[in-house]
Amino acid sequence: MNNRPKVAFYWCASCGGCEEAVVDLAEKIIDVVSLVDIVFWPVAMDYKLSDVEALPDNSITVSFINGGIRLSEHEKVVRLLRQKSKLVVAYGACACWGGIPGLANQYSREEILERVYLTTPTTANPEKIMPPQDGYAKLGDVKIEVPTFLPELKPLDEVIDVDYYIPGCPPTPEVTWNAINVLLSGKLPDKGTVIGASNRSLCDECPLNKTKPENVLIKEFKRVVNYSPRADTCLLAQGLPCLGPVTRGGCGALCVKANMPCTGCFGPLENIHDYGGKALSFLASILDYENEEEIKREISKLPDVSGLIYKYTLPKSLLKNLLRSVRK
Amino acid sequence: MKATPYISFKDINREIIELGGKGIFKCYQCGACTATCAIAEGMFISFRRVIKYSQLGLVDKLRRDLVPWLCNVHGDCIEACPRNANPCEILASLRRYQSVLYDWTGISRWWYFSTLKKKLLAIIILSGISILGLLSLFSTSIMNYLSMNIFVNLPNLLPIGLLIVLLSISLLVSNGYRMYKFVGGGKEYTVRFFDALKRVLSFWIKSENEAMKIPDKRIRILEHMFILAGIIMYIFLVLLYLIYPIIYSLNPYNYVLMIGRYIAAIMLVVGAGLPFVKRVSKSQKIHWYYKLFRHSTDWVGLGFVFAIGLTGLLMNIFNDLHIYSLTYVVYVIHIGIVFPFLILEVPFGKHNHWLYKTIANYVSARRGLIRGEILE
Amino acid sequence: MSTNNYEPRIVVFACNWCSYAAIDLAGTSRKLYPPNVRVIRVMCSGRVDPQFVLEAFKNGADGVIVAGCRPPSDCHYINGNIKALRRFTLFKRLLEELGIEKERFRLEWISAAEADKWVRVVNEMLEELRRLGPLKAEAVSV
Amino acid sequence: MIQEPRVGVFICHCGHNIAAKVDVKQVADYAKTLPNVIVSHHYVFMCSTVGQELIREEIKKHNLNRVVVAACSPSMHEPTFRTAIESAGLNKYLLEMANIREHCSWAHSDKEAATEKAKDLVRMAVAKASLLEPLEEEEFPVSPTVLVLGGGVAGMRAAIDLAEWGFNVYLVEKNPTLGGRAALTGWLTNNRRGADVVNNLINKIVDNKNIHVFTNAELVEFSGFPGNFKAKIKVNPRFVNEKCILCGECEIECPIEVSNEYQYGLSRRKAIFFPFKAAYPPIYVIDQRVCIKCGECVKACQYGAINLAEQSLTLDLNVGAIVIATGYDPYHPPKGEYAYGLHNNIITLFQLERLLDEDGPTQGKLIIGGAVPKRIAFILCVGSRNTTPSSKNYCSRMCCTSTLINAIKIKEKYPDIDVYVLYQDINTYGNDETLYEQAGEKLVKFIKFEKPPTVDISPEGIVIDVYETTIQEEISIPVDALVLSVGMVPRRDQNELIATTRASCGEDGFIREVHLKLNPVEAPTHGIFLAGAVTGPKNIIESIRAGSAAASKVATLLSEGKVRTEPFTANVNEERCSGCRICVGLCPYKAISLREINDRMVAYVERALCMGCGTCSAACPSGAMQQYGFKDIQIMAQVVAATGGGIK
Amino acid sequence: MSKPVLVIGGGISGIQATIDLAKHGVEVYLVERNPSIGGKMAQLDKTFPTLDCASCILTPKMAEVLRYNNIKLLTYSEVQEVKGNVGDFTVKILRKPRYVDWDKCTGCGTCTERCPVKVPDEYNVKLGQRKAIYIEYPQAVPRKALIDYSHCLRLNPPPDLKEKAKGKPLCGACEKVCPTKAIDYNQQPEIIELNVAAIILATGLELYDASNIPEYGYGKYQNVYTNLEFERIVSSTGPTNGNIIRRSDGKPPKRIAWIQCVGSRDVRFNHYCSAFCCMAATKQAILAKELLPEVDTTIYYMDMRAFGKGFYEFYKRAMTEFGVKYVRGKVVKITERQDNKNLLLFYEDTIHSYMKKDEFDMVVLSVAVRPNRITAAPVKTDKGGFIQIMDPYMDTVTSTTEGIFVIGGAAEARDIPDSVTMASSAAIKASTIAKKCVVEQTIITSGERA
Repeated sequence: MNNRPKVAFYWCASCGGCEEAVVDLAEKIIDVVSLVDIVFWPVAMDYKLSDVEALPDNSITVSFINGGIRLSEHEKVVRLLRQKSKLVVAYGACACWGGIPGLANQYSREEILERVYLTTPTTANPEKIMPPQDGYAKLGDVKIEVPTFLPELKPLDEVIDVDYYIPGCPPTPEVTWNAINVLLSGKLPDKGTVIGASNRSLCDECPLNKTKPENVLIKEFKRVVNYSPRADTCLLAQGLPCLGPVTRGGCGALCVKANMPCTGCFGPLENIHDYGGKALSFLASILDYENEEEIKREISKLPDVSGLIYKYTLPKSLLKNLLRSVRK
Repeated sequence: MKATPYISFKDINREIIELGGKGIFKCYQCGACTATCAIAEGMFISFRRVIKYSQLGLVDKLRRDLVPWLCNVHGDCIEACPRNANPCEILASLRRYQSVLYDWTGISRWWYFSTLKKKLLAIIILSGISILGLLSLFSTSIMNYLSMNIFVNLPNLLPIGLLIVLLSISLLVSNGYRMYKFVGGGKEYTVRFFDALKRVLSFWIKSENEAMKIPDKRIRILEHMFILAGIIMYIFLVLLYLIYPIIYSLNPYNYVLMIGRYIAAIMLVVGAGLPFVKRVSKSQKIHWYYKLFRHSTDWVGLGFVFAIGLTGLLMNIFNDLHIYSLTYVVYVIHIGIVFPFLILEVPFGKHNHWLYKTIANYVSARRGLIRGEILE
Repeated sequence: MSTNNYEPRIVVFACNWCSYAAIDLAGTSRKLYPPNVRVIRVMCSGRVDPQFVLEAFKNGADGVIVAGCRPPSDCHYINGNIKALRRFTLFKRLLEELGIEKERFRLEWISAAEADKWVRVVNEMLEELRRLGPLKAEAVSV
Repeated sequence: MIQEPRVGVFICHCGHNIAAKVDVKQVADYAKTLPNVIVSHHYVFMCSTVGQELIREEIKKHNLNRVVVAACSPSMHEPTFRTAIESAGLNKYLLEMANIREHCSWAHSDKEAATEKAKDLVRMAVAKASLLEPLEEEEFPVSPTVLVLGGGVAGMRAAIDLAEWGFNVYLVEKNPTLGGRAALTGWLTNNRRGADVVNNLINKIVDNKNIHVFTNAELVEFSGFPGNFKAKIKVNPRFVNEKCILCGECEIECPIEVSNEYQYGLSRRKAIFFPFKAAYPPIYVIDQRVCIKCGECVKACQYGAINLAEQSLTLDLNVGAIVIATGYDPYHPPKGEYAYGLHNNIITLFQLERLLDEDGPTQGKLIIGGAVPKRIAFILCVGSRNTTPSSKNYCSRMCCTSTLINAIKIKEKYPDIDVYVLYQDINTYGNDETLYEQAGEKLVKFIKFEKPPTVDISPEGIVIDVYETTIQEEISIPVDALVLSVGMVPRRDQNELIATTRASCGEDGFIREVHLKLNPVEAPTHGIFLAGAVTGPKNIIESIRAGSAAASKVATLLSEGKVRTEPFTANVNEERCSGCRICVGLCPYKAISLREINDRMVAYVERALCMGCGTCSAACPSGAMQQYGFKDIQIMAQVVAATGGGIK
Repeated sequence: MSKPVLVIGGGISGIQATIDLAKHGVEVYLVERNPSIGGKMAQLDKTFPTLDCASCILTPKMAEVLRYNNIKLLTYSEVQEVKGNVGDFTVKILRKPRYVDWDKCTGCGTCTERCPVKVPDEYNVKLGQRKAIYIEYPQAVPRKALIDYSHCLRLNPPPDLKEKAKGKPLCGACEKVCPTKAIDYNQQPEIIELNVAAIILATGLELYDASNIPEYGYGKYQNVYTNLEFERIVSSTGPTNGNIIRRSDGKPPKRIAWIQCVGSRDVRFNHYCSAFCCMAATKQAILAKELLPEVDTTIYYMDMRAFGKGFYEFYKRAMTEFGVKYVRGKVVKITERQDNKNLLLFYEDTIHSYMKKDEFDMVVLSVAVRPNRITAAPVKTDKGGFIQIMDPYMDTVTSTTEGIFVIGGAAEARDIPDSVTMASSAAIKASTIAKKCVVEQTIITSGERA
């Protein structure tokens, strides 16, 4: 076996975007491939779990795991990878804070299954067939092991010990590249830091930052669906709920460049205890009204407040033990 | 109930002040006078409230109130009053004002508001009338008696004398009846007649005994006792003399009666004389009670008693010394004093308090104002 | 009516100039109220960051009160209370969406003289919290 | 970084106050078990010299670097304990107080629960104390000028004392003349007249050059911090200048006639008028609310003193402190209360004072409803002591005294008038008791009521029905004139004052002072002082005295020439700030601006302007802005300790 | 250096004036007759209407007095003589001997434990006891011990012991045990002369002697107290450390009465009203209710004078919340029942107009107040001894002599808020004069830092 560092990739409750993000490295992927020896990459290579089990412990230099833990199988695999690899990196928003799938934690498991298999308009399931929850499906008389649906989606670091985090939905190629360089540079930053991205908020690198007026105060919340923002001034100043100020920089303001307000996929900065709480605080503060009725009227224009401010970080919210998924 | 009609004319205040109640406006209603008073300790009454009536000029309340007559002039309240309003004097002035109110004839009003000179003038006139009347009616017989140097009852003096006594008493009783009506006698009675009498007597005896324990009060009570006893004996002796004159010469009664006559006279002289002297003298030793303001009617009241006593005494002395001419002269003067005493003093002057005090005590006793615990 | 000896815990963020002074006044005038409240003093209700309220709920608080000076002109810092009004009106919307009973969070204007209002608010909230029962989040150690 | 915290906990019994309901010993023992706590004590009076000495010794003995004092409210003794630990060499902001008196022992009856709460409060204080950092106060030079708001006796006295001490004083009065309510007061104790008292003070002001008087002027804007306040004064036009020699020609010509508020409506005045004899400045004034600018007065004035086109002007002053002496309003009984307003012989005490004053509408003669009344009654406590639905729940302190003064004055001038005073309690306190005695000598009649009297108007005049409690009788008193002795209520325009100066009002509606006894003339906001009846009913002597007291407190603030501000300002972690500018728009004091640091725009806090409210740090999206003394981690620690989470 | 100001009297108004002057940057001498400053307020437990504890207000101010180095404290000293006029007063101050060197004494109190002599102590109004060598009270400022000459066996041995000892000095227990050897038996009184710009008289008030009114039986009946005595009984630092017990049998009373206007508003004693005793009695009734919930409290008054800020609500609260009963009527006489030493109060209940006798276990007399003593300063006083104010309507604090100010109880009976306000108003006037004196001439100062 060659002595190149072994790398593993795995995806749990993920949309696959992070897997593509690795590929997105385009020509750089070749340098990467030449440097490392990918031992496990289910989406791209036909490795079997047994291959990983065969590896000695801590033999994988770094495993990049993306996606939140939703199924019992995810849990099993990530625990295995933890056992087998020296460094585990939570790759992408879902692994770091639960991501968009994490929003499901507002609902209990029964509500989700019922919604998905029964009540969605396009579903016709008169016999109400539901996926078995006892871990085994019957195909004729053969029992097949089927992963169970966990009560809530957990971010990676609530299941296994995670060394580094790479933010982004998905992480941009530069971020991934920076992260890989940091990992391979030998000088590893202390455990738990977010690598590859900036340690200041998005506004720092956002081209529209300097177009902000003297006082950032908005008269109404606008929504992308019914307002096409001007490209020359800061989207937040125009009233769109852009979460740039509270989100970590490093993505090069891709969304804003595409005239879309930032939704916070790079997650909170270092000493923020609750991303949603902070986002809510700054968004509400700049609403330029004095009495409660007007404030309520403006706020009613936001259809889904929790979705807006906790789009990627609901499972990491301080209220995580109080969400319906847990309480019911 | 609707507010009682209230006629506050400032002359009511002026009148009460003139009668000696200059402290009524100093009072700030603290109740110290009632609290220290032995009488108030025994009865459910308030002196403070009646002072307030006088301050506000509530005439109908003053007319109806019997509290001023229950005061036995112990004088404790004078020391207790934080504003030196001298409640004792105020109550004295209210007694004077009430007797003016009770009197239907209006003579009381004149009597209380006239100056001392006018009063003396009236007395002299009356005594002059009585002497002239006496001499003219009985001029001849007096000369005879003078000559026969025996002290004999003038036969037809009795009817006139009785007539005058009756007149004086009827005037007094009429005002007394008006007081009884004003005070609402007969109404709100809760205690039976005999119980009331028993209560009044035992309460009086108890409170007076209490007062007797204090030296300077004892003197004043004794003085008043002397006058009271003197007058009662005097009346008894006169009536006896008028009704059954012989007794005076019957042995052994005549000695008893002679001694009685002397005692009565001396009692009147001493009882009225002592306070009179004390009030007049300027020396510091005299107890402050005698230094209090005294209305002209008080001086006259005391003067009458003293004069009657003195003339009575001299009469007896001269009679027993058988200097009959002097006896008769003094006798005529004596009658000259008794006549205005009966006509003016008894019904209208200070001495009407015999009747008014008794009525007041009786009514309040009947109303159960005397406290039970006092009587055990 | 509620679980037997369950004692709800209320965390209060009180602004120094008005609400804290009102709570002091409740003390000086001996207005007794149940001891379930724990008061944290901040210079202005505008200083209260929604994260603090979330932290309080996470650590087992059954109810949270943010108390400030009465708008429009009581605030010692001109409009600190208005900022609090904006933040916590949006915050109430968030609690509603996450299924946390709205009685568990109150934003109250209590001026320095309104000791009675303070006592009333505490008693009202306690009664509601006793009805609702605990917030089902065991206190998590840091 | 914060050095290793060594916390000392000191618990106060406060005599009974805390020890009665909180087991201080148990709390002290519990405190020892808390992390970072090195030593914990309890003593009967921590705020006494002995208590403070104990703290100093323990700091030196165990070289403590944090102190927690569990005692009364920080508003009472935080300054005391700060100076105590400072004198032991510790930075005075490394102190955290736990309020176990007002918030605990005084508010809860059950001792066991109160002790538990006290423990929690101590745990919270220790949690925050462990994260406290040493802070330095900022020193600023002080401007030696003082703004005195309100030209009544209190304001004038404060201005005189301040000027004599050496300050430059701006005396701003809303009305066209100095003197305030005292000038309209008639007779006072030992036979003084309100107008004379005001006159003496005015003379002192006139010949003191450091006092600049602005009448017809009001404060419109007020900002800044103690020692460096910015005040914007709007001086409304007087339309008459110094050339006026008070000849009064203009007044004759003026067609507009309105009720004269300087005689409380007893007489009328023209649009152009001179308030009263002793008014200062001695110049006529045009009441712009009613003047129709017809120009008759201009024609009538040979001295060219009237200029109808005069504009209002505004002044921007930089003052070190402000003394609010805006006084009070007399209670105005609503129509029908004691039949007020239904019969013109029913007047208020203030109107009676005008009648008895020689400057008054009737030159001192007691003419009410056209004649000298034969019988006049005073009803006390009108508007006070909850006697009527719209009255206040306090005693207005001065109405008894001035009622008796006027009753005696009436009896002196008109001996045969019957004077009745209907009262609940005659509050002639202190040496004024002699008034009650004199009233007695002057044959004034006192009628005590518990249930307020009823006044009804009958054809033959005013009849007062009252249940006299000391004689337990319902009596009715027919009178020719009735005086309602009205009390003092907060000024109608007090809300504007509160809006501009950030003062706050107490339960009785008057402006609230810090503490009735600790400092009765200072407002909770530093640099703002309160003199006279603005903080509550006072008589003229007490108002004058409060004026001097306020002057003294101003001198204690400004005498050193510099002032230290509280260090709880916001500060930016420039490394983390992304220049997102959210904070700039939120700061009410415009204390935040952006500045360039190695080609990045980063927020900057101007410490002099920052008043320390913390709004910006709560909104700062990247957590870069933190408020000294109230950092996120410090408050979070308190939250955790408060909920029993974390350290049990 | 500006010329100093002299404040005579270390009560709450004297202390407040001193602190204000110090903050004005003026040098201040504070002379106090007792060993410690604090005055009457130090003896109070709580103050109305906020029921703050008195020492919570007073002790921090006393501590502040020690902190300014331009304040020179001269306690246990009396002003002998005052001469001169405004801007240039020469004052002679007699520093009474303490027989303890106050620089060495640390106030540790070991000497007080050893001293054999027990004496009724003035701080607790003779209800408690102190030793011959004593510290006035725990929170005293300066917290120093001193020997009471008249009772010390060593300094002034009683005749019988004296010849028994035949010239040998007696006792000396305190000297043996003092850790810092601070005892100095032959300390002599010293006269200090000061030249000051202005003088502030804050000599304060004292209680009128209630035994002058024999009807109340103060001094004769055991369970009759003055309001200051009751305050000490209620205070947690008092002789009975806070539990209310009767002097006769040591048991808590079931019924307590307060009698107002004892010696006040009375032409026979003092014409004036003492201003604060109505509210002080209400406060004490509330304190009694707090300490003994089921005690029955009644206040006999004539006019309930609740005139100050927050007073009327306090009075109403006492009535409604604490159930304090108020009876309008002046108690005129008290007699003592022999069996249970209870007291019978004779009064007329003026609301029902008849005389009553109520029985109480304990009676507190709200005694009138008189000025503390006749001042040595050349000022006119009224017949009651109060220092007259030149013109109350001009500057309200100047006495009849210019440059001499009078504040607090020395001018008129008044409560603490008014005294504190008056103290500040005198401070500004005094410091104005002091500042003007800088130019004129240099000054000689002496007296050490306490």
